[in-house]
Amino acid sequence: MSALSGGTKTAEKRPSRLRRLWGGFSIILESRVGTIGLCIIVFWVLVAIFAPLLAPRDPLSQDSDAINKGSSEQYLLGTDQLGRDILSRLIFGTRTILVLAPLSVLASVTVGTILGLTAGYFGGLVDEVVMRLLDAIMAFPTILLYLIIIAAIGPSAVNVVIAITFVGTPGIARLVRSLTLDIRTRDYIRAAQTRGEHPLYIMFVEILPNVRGPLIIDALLRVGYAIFAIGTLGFLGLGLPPPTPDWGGMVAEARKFIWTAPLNVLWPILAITSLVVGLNLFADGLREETTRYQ
Amino acid sequence: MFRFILRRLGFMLLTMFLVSVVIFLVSEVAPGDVARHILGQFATDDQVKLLRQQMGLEQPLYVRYFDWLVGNEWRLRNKVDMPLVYTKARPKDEIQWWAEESDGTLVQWKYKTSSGSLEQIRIAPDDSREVVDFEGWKTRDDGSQYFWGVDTAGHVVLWVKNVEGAGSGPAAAGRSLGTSGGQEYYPLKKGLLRGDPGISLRTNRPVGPTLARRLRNSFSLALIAFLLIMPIALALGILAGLREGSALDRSISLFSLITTSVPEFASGVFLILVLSFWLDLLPGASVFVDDTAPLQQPKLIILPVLTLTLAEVGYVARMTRASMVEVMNAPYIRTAILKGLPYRRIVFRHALRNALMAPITVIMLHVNWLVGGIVVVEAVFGYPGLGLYMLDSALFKDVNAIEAGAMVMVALAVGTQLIADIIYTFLNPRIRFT
Amino acid sequence: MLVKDYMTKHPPMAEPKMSVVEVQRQMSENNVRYLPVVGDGKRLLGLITPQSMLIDPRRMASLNVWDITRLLSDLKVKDIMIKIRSVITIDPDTPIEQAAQVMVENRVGCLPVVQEGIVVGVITETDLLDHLSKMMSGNMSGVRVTIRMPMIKGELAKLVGVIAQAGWGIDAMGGALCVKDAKKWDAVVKIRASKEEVVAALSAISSQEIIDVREV
Amino acid sequence: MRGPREVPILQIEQLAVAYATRHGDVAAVRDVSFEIHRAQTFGIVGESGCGKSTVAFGMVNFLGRNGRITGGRILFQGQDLVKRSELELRKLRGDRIAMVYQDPMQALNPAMTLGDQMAEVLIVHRSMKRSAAMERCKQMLERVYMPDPASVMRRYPHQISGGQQQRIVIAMALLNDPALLIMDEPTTALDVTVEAAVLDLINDLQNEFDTAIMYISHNLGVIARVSDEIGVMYAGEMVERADVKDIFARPSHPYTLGLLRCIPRLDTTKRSTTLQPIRGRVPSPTALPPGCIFEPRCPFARPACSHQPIPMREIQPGHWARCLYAEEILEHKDDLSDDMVNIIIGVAPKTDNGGPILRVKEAKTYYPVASKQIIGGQKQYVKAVDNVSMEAMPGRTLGIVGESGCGKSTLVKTIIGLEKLSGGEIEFMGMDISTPVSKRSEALIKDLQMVFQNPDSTLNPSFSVGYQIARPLRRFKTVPRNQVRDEVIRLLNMMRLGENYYGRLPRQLSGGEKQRVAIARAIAAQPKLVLCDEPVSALDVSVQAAVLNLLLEIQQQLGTTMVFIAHDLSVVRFFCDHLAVMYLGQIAEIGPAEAIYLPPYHPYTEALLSAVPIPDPSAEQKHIRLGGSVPSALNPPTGCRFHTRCPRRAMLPDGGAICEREDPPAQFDTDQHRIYCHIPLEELRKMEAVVTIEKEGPHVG
Repeated sequence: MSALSGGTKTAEKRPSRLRRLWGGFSIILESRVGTIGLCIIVFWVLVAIFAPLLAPRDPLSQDSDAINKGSSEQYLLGTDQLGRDILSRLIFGTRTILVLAPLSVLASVTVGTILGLTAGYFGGLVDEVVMRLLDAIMAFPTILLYLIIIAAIGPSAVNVVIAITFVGTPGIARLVRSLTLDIRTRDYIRAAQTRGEHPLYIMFVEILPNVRGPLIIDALLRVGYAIFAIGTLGFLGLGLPPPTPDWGGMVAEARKFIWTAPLNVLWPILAITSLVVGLNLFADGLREETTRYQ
Repeated sequence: MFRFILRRLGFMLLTMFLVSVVIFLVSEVAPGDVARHILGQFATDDQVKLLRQQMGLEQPLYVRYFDWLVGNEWRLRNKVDMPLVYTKARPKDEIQWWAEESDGTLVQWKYKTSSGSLEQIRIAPDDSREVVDFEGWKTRDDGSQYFWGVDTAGHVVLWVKNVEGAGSGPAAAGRSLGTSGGQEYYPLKKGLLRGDPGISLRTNRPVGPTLARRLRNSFSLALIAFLLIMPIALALGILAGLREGSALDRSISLFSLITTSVPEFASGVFLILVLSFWLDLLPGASVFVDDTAPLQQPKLIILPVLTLTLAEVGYVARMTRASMVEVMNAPYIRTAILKGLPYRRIVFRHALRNALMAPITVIMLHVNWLVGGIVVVEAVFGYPGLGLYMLDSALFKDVNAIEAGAMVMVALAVGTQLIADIIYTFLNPRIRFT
Repeated sequence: MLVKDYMTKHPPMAEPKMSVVEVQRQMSENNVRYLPVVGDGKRLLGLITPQSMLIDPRRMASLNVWDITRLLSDLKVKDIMIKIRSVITIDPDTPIEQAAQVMVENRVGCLPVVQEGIVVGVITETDLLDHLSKMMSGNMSGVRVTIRMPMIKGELAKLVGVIAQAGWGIDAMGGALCVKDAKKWDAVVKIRASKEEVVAALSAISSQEIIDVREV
Repeated sequence: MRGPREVPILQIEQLAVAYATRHGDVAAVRDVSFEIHRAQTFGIVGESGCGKSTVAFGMVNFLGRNGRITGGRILFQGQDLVKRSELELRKLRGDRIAMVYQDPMQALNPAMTLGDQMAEVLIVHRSMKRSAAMERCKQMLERVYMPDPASVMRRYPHQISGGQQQRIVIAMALLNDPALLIMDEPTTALDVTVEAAVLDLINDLQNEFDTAIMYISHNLGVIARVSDEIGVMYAGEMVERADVKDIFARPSHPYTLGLLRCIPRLDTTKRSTTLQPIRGRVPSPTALPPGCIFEPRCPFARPACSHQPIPMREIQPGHWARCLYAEEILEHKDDLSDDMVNIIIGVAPKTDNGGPILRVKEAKTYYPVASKQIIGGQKQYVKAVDNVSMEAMPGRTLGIVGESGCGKSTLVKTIIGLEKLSGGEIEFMGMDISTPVSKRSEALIKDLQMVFQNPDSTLNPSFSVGYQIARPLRRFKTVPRNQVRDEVIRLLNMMRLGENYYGRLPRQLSGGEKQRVAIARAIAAQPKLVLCDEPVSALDVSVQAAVLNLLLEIQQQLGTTMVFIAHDLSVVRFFCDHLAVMYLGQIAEIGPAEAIYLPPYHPYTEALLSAVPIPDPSAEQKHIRLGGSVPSALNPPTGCRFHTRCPRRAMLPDGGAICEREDPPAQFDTDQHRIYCHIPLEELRKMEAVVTIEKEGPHVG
């Protein structure tokens, strides 16, 4: 019980919403790891936003006499097997990734939270049923699940999001359920119950805000996994239908021509890795700060 | 304890049943038609229809599922009113469906398109084989003659005398349409629960044997990777956890962070690029000449194992480190320090056991991921494992293969979860399962 | 009346690697004259006594003042302590008078109290003297009478009988063979009563003679 | 008991400890000096956050990664520990210096048998063989009165009770016969009867082993019972140090005086005295006042106090204080501090108008427990509350007291509707409330509210104080929409919290402030009955007094009836009009507060009263200790549930065989005072009082 914990801050007026947001950010900026992660993410987001300006060429235009060429001043990173400029495909590829991944994570977070809250709060039969359902999905190797879903509903952007949501939901539901089980025993929940509050109010007004912290950190990691999934599906030919620029697909195609144009495969790999590393660093920084902040 | 295992096994069967139903439904809903897939774009519609009938796809869904699960030869027996048997007629023959006469001779029928009549293939118990014209037509009340029999392709077929069948079409994948001419076809199955997962729609050969071989390959790959990953990851995690905050800890954390951030296919391709293309040390793809390939040429396995290890070590190491850090700050470690115990004794006798509790259970769960994760690695290296088999079947919508594979995977997954829980009870004296 | 009741438990201790200068400062600061030297787990290795602090000049290489200070400053406890084999120790369960006997015979001022090689305390002259004064309730006031009686059974009973009849309590009692006359036995008794009454009561016993009476 | 003036085991001179944080070094402990001699106990008392644990851990230099000793000397048996190397310190720890902490459950390794953990100390320090070490441990366990030591050594920590765990930890500490034993709140987590037994054990172990003990606690009663000399710490500094009798008879530092005044005592009731809380808050170590650290909260403060830091000075031989006007403090230590003058509460009980507001008849709350057999096997029940009957009079306070596991919290949860009632019935204002809260009518819910124990979890961390108090107002529409904010501010002022608390988040409040907000939230809807489930037991003593006075004020102004749950008998004595003593789900004794504290007693009440530590060494107290531990509520003992531990069974013919057979009848001492015991009432009346009730004493009135 070090003396530190005893002291209480002098009670000042509660900061306005903006300052509180900045306060949140300032915590993250204090952890080196978190800042690096944030910078990488911001870099890729900017690339996605300004893609049309940055990309030297239309990602889909094919230049028949520059197939699998190495880097030249015309095509900075060289061309792929259909003569398309790799750099611009990479730049536009960020759009697909940075739209689909967060979207699917958002979807699985919403579904997962609802499931987790109901299972955690009501317990008993509801909890058992939901858990068994989630276990069944979790029991399935993730890749196989993707295969079956995509095979069933065909490859398309929407279906990829649906597949990733379907796979991501159990993890989030489990996390939310365990947090709810813990919060449910707290006195302020009992106080709400003694006021006869409606269970839905208790779940979504009293419990949900306290679940946010760990949920955000986990969501960040899941965006990383979602990027993996999009890449892997692309790689297995189940992802987005060609010609949409997609990093996973680029790796798959470039692999076939590894002998003639080895570097083509390198760029998408570096792109994916850097983005996911950024996300993980940011999540780690956030987790370190929140634990020390309590 | 026993009661707990019973409950978990019950749960496993339930999950497998659930999954099998889901797969059947999903493949039913899926666009695209398997028969069309097999025959390609050039087959005429009625040829496709005939093939669908031959594969039994015309039957309603629940019948097909039921056949797949339990088999249908006991039901179709009364059509042929002879016992149907799934055996090897002669020792070196392939396993086929036969009707068995009372004296043990195995009988099959064949439709001769030229004469529109049936001939019978008879194999007596003394293994003598003869082909005889068959005249046992039955007549219906409207005068037409029909006969229910077993054809050479394992169907129960209704032949009608002098009525032209749907004709033949291009043979595809070992399936000759020539023996058609039957009006109704029912493919014979023994059913999963009685050991026969059915015929692969893609290769038209029983799923069982190929699945077993592929499983063995995948299993050996997963096992080697597992035996490689766990010790390294645990050691790294513990080292980082003990030296929390030191340079060693930061470098290990960074390494594991990077390796977990690289998707398997990316790291796989990257390794091919570096090791086999630039440095030319290892074969790019692991092409198996024959079944025993992995043992003779270990070089084939090195790259896939390395990819799997890279992807997995980081994750387990980070988790072990977190658990180790948490344990090292626990109050009972403080007691151990204040009891004046030497550092080594504190780490090995007090900290390790508690620290490994969490990772051990998650590692077992990872066996499940390992089996799934291999799909990608196998795809990258063309390694003929269960994963690749599942991938191809899924792409080809080969229901029987996907079902069989899924059953194995689910059994493996739930099995490992069960083992994980049992290990946990031994490690953690506080948990006693009711 | 065992050693373990009167010994000093948890005495200050020294370690072999400590410097003599440091130990000397502590002994003077806390006016402690004996320091058992212990290794790990309070295992007895030696004893430091006032004599062991007197360093024999012959051991000095030269009497040059700088050499002496240098030598003294890096002199370690293990160089000057009495080694374990020549240290006399005692078991906590021995009666206290036996401890006194051992001290007198070996002319030592301190006995480390050791159980299975582990130091559990130390007993020194001061402890014994403290015990003696308590035996004779030195710190309590009252009449102190010394009576000499022949070495015959029943004499002491007579003395105690008289005191009991008078209704007095005996605060302390000690006895020893008379130094001058082997056949006689001296008893010292402390009673809380007036001096005259005591003298009157005790002089009534014919065979016994009051050697000394005083108010304490 | 102390030998002649010789080397003290431990001598601390101007110890200073600091923690390196992001905002630079924070001095957690400054200028602490004291001595401990052989076989002597030095008690350090102080509220949470005053640095007493830092001093304890400073001894063995276990200050975590960012803590270090920045000044002063620690002489252990004459040698300074501050300069010792980590290896030398490691050899001392566990051999010559041993430590025991607050939560025994945490201090034992969950995955190792108790025997291994104990023997380890001997194996490492004495390099004993395992068998010899195990034998030594068994003897030590017998020494600490542990039943069946052999089997206990084979068990795991979670398989034994809290009291037994603490005995194991103490035995483990004494295995190597250490010269110094540091105990950091060893009995705080234990029940009062178990605590009393452990404190006795510590005393007689000290006599045998002559160990010097540094005893740390926030409970003045425990310190008074166990220590020879006391040091009072406040915000990182030792403000007073003296012999135990001296400090209670002549407290000469305002903070010590304040502490003594705000503790309810067994021998005083709310009619005869008032609790005087210390105003203000403990300063945070990063923002210390310039002069005397207690100056901002000191009723006797004078300008000179805030100029420069005050040194410790010896006002009498052996009595040190850190105050310029210590001598003056002594004279008028009895008169009231100014801001308390206007609230002489001593409320006279109102006349009983009408029947009880709450009536509980043979209430039963059972928890089903899965039976061990695989299939079938009759359902087993934990009989948490078994056949309890009681009433609460309007405008008065009914106290329910008992040790952990006696079912008092379950009873309250059943009344409020969070737990299902398995039998009997409960009436509130004439209406039946045996149904769970979700099925009760709005009106009933509005009139029955609850205050919870743990201040940290009673408020939702994500909402502002204002919102949480306003919620019941909006929910029950007690105030029209537009006046909600004014009503909340009125409630805040009533709780002596300013208007600027409206926007604050719970994490910016201290424990006491959080509890006041919780009370404001509970009374917002003007309920008729408020159930308080140990509202003050998690708070520091000075804050506790403020909250108790607040509750009394509310009862006086709003006339709300209260049911007050607690395990601390002196708090309940101070606060309640009627009192029920519960044991293992049943009521042992119920009646007006005065009747409970005077004979005739139920034997359990007697044992409870004799175990309560009184913060005054001169108070005489009967010495009754209960053997064994609380039986499980799964299969409670037959007949009278207390017969397995009752010290008074000898008073009955044939050794109280009847106690095992029949349930004890209710014997009526007066129409309101019932005792459930087989011992005839006349015998019970003959017992002398456990505590001599001082009429005058150092307190006013």
